[in-house]
Amino acid sequence: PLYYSCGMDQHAIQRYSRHLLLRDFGAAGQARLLNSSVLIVGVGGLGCPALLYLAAAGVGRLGLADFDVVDESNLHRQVAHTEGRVGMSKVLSGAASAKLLNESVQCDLISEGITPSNAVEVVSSYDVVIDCTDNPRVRYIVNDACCIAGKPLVSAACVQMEGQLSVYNYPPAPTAMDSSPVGDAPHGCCYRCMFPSAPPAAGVENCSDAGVLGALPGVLGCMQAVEAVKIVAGFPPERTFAGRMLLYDGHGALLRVVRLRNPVKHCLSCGSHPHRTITRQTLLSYDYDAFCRGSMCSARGP
Amino acid sequence: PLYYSCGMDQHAIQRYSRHLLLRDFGAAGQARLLNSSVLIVGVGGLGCPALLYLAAAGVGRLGLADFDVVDESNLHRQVAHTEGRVGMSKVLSGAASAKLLNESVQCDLISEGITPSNAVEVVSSYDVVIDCTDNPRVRYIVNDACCIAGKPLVSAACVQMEGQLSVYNYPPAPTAMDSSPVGDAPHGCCYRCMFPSAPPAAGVENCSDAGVLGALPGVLGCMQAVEAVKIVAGFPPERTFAGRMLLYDGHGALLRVVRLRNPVKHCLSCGSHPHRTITRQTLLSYDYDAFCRGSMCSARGP
Amino acid sequence: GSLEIQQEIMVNVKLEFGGGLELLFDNQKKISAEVPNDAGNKLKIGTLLSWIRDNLLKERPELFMQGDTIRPGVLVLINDCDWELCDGMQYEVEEGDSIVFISTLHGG
Amino acid sequence: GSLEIQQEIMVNVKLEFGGGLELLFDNQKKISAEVPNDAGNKLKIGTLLSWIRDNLLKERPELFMQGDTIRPGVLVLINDCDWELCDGMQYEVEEGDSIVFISTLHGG
Ligand SMILES: [Zn+2]
Ligand SMILES: [Zn+2]
Repeated sequence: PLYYSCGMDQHAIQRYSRHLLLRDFGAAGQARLLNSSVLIVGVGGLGCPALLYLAAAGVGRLGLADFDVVDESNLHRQVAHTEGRVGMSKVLSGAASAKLLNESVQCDLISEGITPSNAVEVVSSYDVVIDCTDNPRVRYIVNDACCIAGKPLVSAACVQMEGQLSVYNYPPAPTAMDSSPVGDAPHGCCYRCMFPSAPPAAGVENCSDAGVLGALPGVLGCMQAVEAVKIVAGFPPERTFAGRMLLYDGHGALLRVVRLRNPVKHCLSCGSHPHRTITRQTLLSYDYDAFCRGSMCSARGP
Repeated sequence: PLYYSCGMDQHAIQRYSRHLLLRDFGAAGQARLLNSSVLIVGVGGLGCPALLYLAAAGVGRLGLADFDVVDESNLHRQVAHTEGRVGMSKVLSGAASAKLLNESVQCDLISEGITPSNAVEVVSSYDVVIDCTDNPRVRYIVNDACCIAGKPLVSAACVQMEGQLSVYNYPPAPTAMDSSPVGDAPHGCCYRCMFPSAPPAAGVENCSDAGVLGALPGVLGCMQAVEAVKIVAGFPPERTFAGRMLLYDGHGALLRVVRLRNPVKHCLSCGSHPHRTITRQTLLSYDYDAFCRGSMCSARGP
Repeated sequence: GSLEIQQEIMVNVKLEFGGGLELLFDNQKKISAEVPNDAGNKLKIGTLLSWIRDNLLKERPELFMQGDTIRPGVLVLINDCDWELCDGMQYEVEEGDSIVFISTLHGG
Repeated sequence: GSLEIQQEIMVNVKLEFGGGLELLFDNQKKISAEVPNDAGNKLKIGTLLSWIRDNLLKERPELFMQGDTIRPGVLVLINDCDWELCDGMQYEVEEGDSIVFISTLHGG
């Protein structure tokens, strides 16, 4: 059959058989997945399910970025960690769980998390980025690095019993290295197109303050894995959540998908020249603290 | 604070703090959860995420029913198992993962799976049942036992890149032991109300034949856990998927929630006297094989 | 004398197929259809089912209909409601209705 | 002589609040509102925002509006579309519109 030609051995063919059987995925999709790399920023409520499913599915290289250690209060939802690993770094614990599922997945551990200093370099070495952070400041940094490096960003968030998910920058805005005029080709809107100003501190709740129903980030994190797998397998933007957002209200068992705006020409991250001021050269000097002043963005995420 | 009175020690308060903080859940919801019991039928693509999140959330007693052993082809999606456990019984492997997350969760292992012989007895000893099977024949058995025992049923299924989820028999139809006339009180429709006849063999695809995108059952299984937690915490039917069904098309990133029918008066499982012929006394002699003849229901689920 | 003709009007409906049923329709998940109907009469959904079978279905009609009605295991949704809430086979199709046929799934 | 009066009509809208914004509205997630408007003029969504703040909002108006517009981090959806696709603050509200205000979440 076709898939012998994709270089999978008998073992891999057996292991991934349920993907190989899949219409619109098959051996070509699995081959792309095996050769792909995905960065997961935040190995918490969203990152845990995302990493388990991406490792199980056979993604070639998985980047795990988180500066935090496993806390007892994480265990009610962060199912890639265990009671025995309380106090261990989350990236180590996450990688250990990934390896138990699939020894062949390579894990890169970015134990300082994503910062302005490493964002562009780290993001550049992956095909797709998944934002699983609990911290608006890092959300802007990750978004800006994705726009600079030309990477699709699968973003989700949840608090209490609500969740939201979208795919940003897909297709990616032209990057500075491209010969095409910056920002003029059709591309997907970015996180900063949607939210050009940081929210006020009091308007933002996170899981440590407001709680979260444990299985809810499970739903969202798994859906982030679905979208990431589709993107590396070559599904076009219109078949993903690009340009749309899922709103999940777990309290009322309500789901709706809404249409988002077109990319904003004067966006600092993905807009046209001369509006795009956050570039490979300037990201490090962009004042994320000032941008987030008076908002909770400057808080350290749990 | 309030939750000290619910008998949680400092350890539990820390561990479940993100649930205790949650509006509309809090200490009372967590106390119910800690004292609740949930049966998971099928420890595969749907059952794995459901069991991980229910164990993490602190459900008191978790029943795991599956006759199967871990196969290599399961590992691309069944994330409660590991490479090292290929060949181990799925209920043992699932319980081992649950224990690593939360030592305090009691696991009952029903290693023969659910059959007409044990269905009513097993189902009767849980508060909520989650249908994670891959086999229409067992889906009918589980549904019928839930109607007999008066238990809500959180049902999901997925194949390829599509998933469906609903909550059946919530509120439960009056059981034969109740003094109220059978089937006359308002209750939620059951699986057999929706599907009074078994589908033809050729109309049914399962994951072994048609494949499944690995992270997709993750989304559905986590959402089953959300619904089960809400039910044991006392959320009313109108806040769950009772009477409604989620349709998730992962291929197109489409989600819709649709309204289902009212309970059917002449339903064999939940209808009024004398239509309700599948009872505690008769379930064992009900001919599920004849009912499913010519359909794939008789096939052994993977 | 005047020639009596049966006047036909067209009813526009948005059809969707899912849960694998789309495979019977050349893998089309959405079809906008103009369905002919006798002027003055309402279009019964039973008539629509037969019209779909005879005009849109590409293969294995037994996986779409059984006798005059839908086959077991297919959910019919009229404007996002189970057709049993709308009189089932007696429902009279309205211009612009969304009608979804979705095969129930059994995998896990 | 005739007394000239400014005639008022009412515009019905379905409002929804989510992502925590419902807490500013007495924990109501859905409110059906009749919004007064001058006959002959269209109801601008900017006017609606102020009317909501003055008539429905129970606390902390700075978490709903900033100056004359919505505060940063709140998504406004008109019939399930980002209001930026519908002229944003210039949008003219239609009878029966669904207007959703949802605060973006940041937790993970
Ligand atoms: Zn942008
Ligand atoms: Zn029934």
